[in-house]
Amino acid sequence: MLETTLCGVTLKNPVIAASGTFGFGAEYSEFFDVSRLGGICTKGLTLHPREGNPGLRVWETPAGMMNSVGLQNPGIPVFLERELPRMRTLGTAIIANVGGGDLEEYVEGVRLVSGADGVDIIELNISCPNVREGGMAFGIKCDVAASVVAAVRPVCAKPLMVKLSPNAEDITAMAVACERAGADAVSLVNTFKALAIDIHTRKAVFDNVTAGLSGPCIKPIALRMVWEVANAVHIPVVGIGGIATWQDALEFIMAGATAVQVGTATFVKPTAMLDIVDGLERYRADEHLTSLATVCNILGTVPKL
Amino acid sequence: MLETTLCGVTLKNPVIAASGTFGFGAEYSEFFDVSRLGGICTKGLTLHPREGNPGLRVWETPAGMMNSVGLQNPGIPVFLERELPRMRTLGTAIIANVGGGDLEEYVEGVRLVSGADGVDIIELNISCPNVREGGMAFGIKCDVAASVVAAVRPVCAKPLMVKLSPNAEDITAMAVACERAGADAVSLVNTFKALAIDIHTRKAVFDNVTAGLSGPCIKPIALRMVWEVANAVHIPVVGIGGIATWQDALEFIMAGATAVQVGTATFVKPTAMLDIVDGLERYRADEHLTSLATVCNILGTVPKL
Amino acid sequence: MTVPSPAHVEGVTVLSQEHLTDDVYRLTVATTTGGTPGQFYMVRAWEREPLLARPISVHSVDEDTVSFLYQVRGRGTELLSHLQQGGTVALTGPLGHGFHTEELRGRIAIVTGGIGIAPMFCLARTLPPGDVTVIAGFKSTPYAVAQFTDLGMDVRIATEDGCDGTRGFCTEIFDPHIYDMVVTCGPMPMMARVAHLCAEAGAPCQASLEAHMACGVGACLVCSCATVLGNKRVCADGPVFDAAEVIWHA
Amino acid sequence: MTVPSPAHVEGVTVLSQEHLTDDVYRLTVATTTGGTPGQFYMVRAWEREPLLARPISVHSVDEDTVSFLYQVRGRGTELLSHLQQGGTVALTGPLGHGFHTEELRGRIAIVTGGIGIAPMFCLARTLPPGDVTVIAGFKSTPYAVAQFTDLGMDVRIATEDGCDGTRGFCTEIFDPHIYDMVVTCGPMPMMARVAHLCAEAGAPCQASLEAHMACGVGACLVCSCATVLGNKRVCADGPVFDAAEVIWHA
Ligand SMILES: Cc1cc2nc3c(=O)[nH]c(=O)nc-3n(C[C@H](O)[C@H](O)[C@H](O)COP(=O)(O)OP(=O)(O)OC[C@H]3O[C@@H](n4cnc5c(N)ncnc54)[C@H](O)[C@@H]3O)c2cc1C
Ligand SMILES: Cc1cc2nc3c(=O)[nH]c(=O)nc-3n(C[C@H](O)[C@H](O)[C@H](O)COP(=O)(O)OP(=O)(O)OC[C@H]3O[C@@H](n4cnc5c(N)ncnc54)[C@H](O)[C@@H]3O)c2cc1C
Ligand SMILES: Cc1cc2nc3c(=O)[nH]c(=O)nc-3n(C[C@H](O)[C@H](O)[C@H](O)COP(=O)(O)O)c2cc1C
Ligand SMILES: Cc1cc2nc3c(=O)[nH]c(=O)nc-3n(C[C@H](O)[C@H](O)[C@H](O)COP(=O)(O)O)c2cc1C
Ligand code: FES
Ligand code: FES
Repeated sequence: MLETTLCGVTLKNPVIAASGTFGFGAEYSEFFDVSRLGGICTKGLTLHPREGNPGLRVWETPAGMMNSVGLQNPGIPVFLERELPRMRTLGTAIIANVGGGDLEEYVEGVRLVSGADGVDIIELNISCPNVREGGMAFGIKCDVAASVVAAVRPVCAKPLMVKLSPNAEDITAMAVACERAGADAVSLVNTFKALAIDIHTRKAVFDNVTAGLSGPCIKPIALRMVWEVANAVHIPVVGIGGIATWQDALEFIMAGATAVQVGTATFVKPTAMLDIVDGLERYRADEHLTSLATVCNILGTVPKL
Repeated sequence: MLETTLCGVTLKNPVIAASGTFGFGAEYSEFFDVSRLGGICTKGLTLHPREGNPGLRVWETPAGMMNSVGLQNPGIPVFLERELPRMRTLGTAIIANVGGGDLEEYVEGVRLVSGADGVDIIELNISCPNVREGGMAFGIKCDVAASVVAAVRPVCAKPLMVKLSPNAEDITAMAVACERAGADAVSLVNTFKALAIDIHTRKAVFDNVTAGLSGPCIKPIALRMVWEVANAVHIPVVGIGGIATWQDALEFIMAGATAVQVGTATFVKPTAMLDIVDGLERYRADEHLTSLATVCNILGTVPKL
Repeated sequence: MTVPSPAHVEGVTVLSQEHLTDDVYRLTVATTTGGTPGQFYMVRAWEREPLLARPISVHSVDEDTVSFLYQVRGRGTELLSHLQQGGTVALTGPLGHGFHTEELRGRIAIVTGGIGIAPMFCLARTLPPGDVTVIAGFKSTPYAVAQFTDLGMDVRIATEDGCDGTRGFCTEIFDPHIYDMVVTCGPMPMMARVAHLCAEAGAPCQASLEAHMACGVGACLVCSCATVLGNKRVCADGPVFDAAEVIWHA
Repeated sequence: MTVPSPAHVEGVTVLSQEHLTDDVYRLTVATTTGGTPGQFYMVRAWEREPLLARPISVHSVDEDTVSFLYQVRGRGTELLSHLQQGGTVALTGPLGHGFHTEELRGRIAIVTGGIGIAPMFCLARTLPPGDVTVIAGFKSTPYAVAQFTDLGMDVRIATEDGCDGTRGFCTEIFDPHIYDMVVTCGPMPMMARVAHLCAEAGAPCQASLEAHMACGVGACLVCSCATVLGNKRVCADGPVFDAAEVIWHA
């Protein structure tokens, strides 16, 4: 059995669709039974609707892709009214990914979502690299991150998972700071800040110049960060970054992740997450494990450098 | 003409073999005319000889590889006696990459190399992620990095280029700190700290647990860092990270690099650097540029977030 | 026509690969997943690189085959062109909303630029041939136009190098005033021009847009295009849009 | 024998690909770059993934061909096995220092485990057949042994499943005392055992080591093995080492 408990919420299995790669769950429902997933993270939500970034929004890189979607979303009120009721029928845990341009938007956003029935966990996105107005700044400095977490904590009645940026100055210290500020879990990583230049036009490919890198290329770095963070905090860690196979997912679990999120791999193969669930279950059975918790965080602690 | 001046040293072209990927130049001389390169960085040198790391030393990842060589090298005295005279016959600029386990080893190492004829530039490696005793620690915190640079500066009669780690908390601030401390140039990036787990043995693939990630997978992130650093310092920047084609090299130049270093790509194709030199020269001619300086740093400055 | 429901299928067999001209190919695969005119598939003919599948329109559909007409543009389409009979592809689709065929009444112009002709054959087969004029522009040698003539349609050709038909752009031989309905597909600047001409002439126009895609199904928002109704997803809200709604950039 | 100088050549034509058994193949390519027994090439039969080329020993050499005998282990060797006549590979080599043939005098044992037999044919061709005993171990069905018998050599086989020859490991049918010189190639634990037996019996032993490689030419130091003389590069200082110098790990 792959059943996993994350912040008191029971997931059927530890495989969750990553924010921004699975819409609000409806699109991929046409392709497979999404109730077989451990959970779904919504596209990043903000209090006010946003149109996202202008210009080209995607660019391929070796074993990866860059995106500059920005936080395009209908705003939390519309989400709650139109999308959430539909999402609740999908038969899997719903994780609302909440972003913001400033502290107040975060607090108001979380307050609203927290009051809604049917959201199981709130994932606080302090790490979107594609929003000029602020998202990123929150994800870089420990104390800034901690201040957002501390500000939303009192208004958040739901389990609060903080999504960390690999662009943080010190992601381990940031995780610890978020834990102290009241986070119930951390998820990592969001996309890496990256650059692509069109040598013909002699300009950056993206209007925002930089964009967020995801996909298999980032996996080795993301895995290292998950391992370091898992060894520094006492709250659950959700591993994200380039997971494409059940073996990748298992590596994250062995590095200390309680659950994983899969993003880019779904674009490559819509049913990638089901393959991961099936592969993990096969592994568990073959290895005669009662649960994957047995192999979670088995590398041991981070050696002192 | 691709002639490039780096810290007062004239390079035939801006394409340099990256440290640790080209030995002391002899091996690849069997395959091509290495005098056609802009320069060669030596394997990382330390005052005392080192055996490097035990266990497996290489692992492939999507579009990349991880290495855990550590600073295996014969020690600076042996280098000066045996390798340098041979290197000087190669007909290209020689850049001595100097590492160290502690401040004294850095200072003594740089002093020795600096006194040697035939070394054109010293590249101070404060960023090797594979040395437990210290290398890495120097590459993470600005003030620590600046203190090494300040310590070696007085004993360094040669141009001093500081090689930065992408694992630095804030690579831009670090570059600025190194510039202030006396660096004549910065080169970036070294490898990313990464992790791979063997799910069968349930252990880290590498004895040191983490290892350094290089290759095409890191290019988008490295390019972003080069662009940010080039916009923050007034000294030349040498771009490194996943460069495999002349188009990649040109992207780094457009992002603000005066020259580039190529590492992993040489493993994939021994003559990759010649292809890059030829491609850049063709581009220059086709675009009727007198030099690539025309297209250097043309993205403009880093927008304030 | 009922919209077929999309699926992800791997190991779809290649029945034929025809090299039409220069860099244009027609690939036919064995699948019953079908598609309506203007819909597309995310196509993949490789294992790892490039990372993402490529959107290719349905060129022609039968009960148990789908054909694609495509032009080699970069690595993905080049790998497509290496496919041989008996090889396999992975397909996700059919995707998106195609042409609003119910609106296509009266005198119809199909205006295409280059490989923009790809989705039109499938569409043309649903139209009364006598009502349709195909105005197709190419850089040089035309391709895939005989099939429209075969249907009995009036085909006019413009080529940039003048090697066939009128020298110049297709928009130069297109008079929007004489049509009741226009459908177009081609490079964005060309479609912007067509949309502009149609707007001036008051002719309704349906345009099939291009965008770089990742998911192809509406989940990732990377393929957005600006419309007067806000950002729309080319893959899921389109690829066919009312040209008057699209905000055509310079 | 003069050591040929190495080169990097792309587009080397595949002359044949033979499927010997299970997962073992013999690939022959058209190249005049040659190689001495125990040398290897970095072989690449793909464009981007995997990133690195794979080291494969010279199995047999002619004036204008080189053959490789290889076993499919992972993605790289699997892609090698997809090659067909007329396909192409990129080769860097010949690389490394092969067997010290000048030392091979008297009664010689060639002790191999699995695909470790690959470099031995090339070596065997340089030895007086009557002096050589080949002791080859396999998991199951043996392969590539007939060629040694054809040379007139005494061949003894051990298989783990007992399907041919003696059941067990090749080291169990190898008596180091009756040979003047031993050469070995196979999995590291097996070679460690051979080295140990030879050391006890006082028989000199040359072992061809395996290591994960990146450059293959001695420049990157990722392929190091510990020896009593310090770390050595398997690719450039080896792959053949005096077994007594190697520090065999548990
Ligand atoms: C809905 C839809 C239907 C399409 N139908 C067809 C079709 O039937 N036949 C056909 O030949 N092509 C079609 N295209 C375009 C096709 O998807 C691109 O040519 C293809 O993705 C290029 O991939 P590549 O790897 O060969 O080139 P890349 O290496 O990815 O790019 C080569 C060049 O093409 C540009 N490009 C890449 N992707 C796109 C894109 N999606 N839109 C516009 N420019 C792009 C790049 O910027 C670059 O200039 C369609 C596109 C869309 C969105
Ligand atoms: C000098 C030298 C000569 C060789 N000659 C031959 C030969 O003639 N025929 C032949 O079949 N093989 C030979 N090998 C081994 C061959 O290089 C590996 O089997 C191959 O690199 C595996 O690549 P892969 O992509 O198929 O497998 P991977 O997916 O890379 O790995 C599959 C498995 O093989 C292991 N592996 C990978 N590379 C090596 C390696 N270099 N050494 C040991 N284990 C490895 C991995 O750890 C893994 O368990 C030689 C190796 C060396 C160093
Ligand atoms: C197109 C796209 C949009 C994304 N949007 C969001 C978002 O709105 N909020 C968020 O927290 N993460 C977002 N992400 C980041 C992913 O959730 C995930 O952290 C990242 O892609 C790394 O995982 P992967 O390599 O499996 O894709 C987005 C990623 C992609 C590719
Ligand atoms: C096998 C290997 C060994 C390396 N050794 C060193 C070293 O000794 N000193 C150093 O500064 N960088 C070292 N590097 C880092 C490279 O010089 C370079 O910064 C890095 O590989 C990124 O460039 P690339 O992606 O082109 O390989 C090493 C890299 C590799 C792959
Ligand atoms: S490509 Fe993902 S929404 Fe259109
Ligand atoms: S593989 Fe690079 S030194 Fe041996």
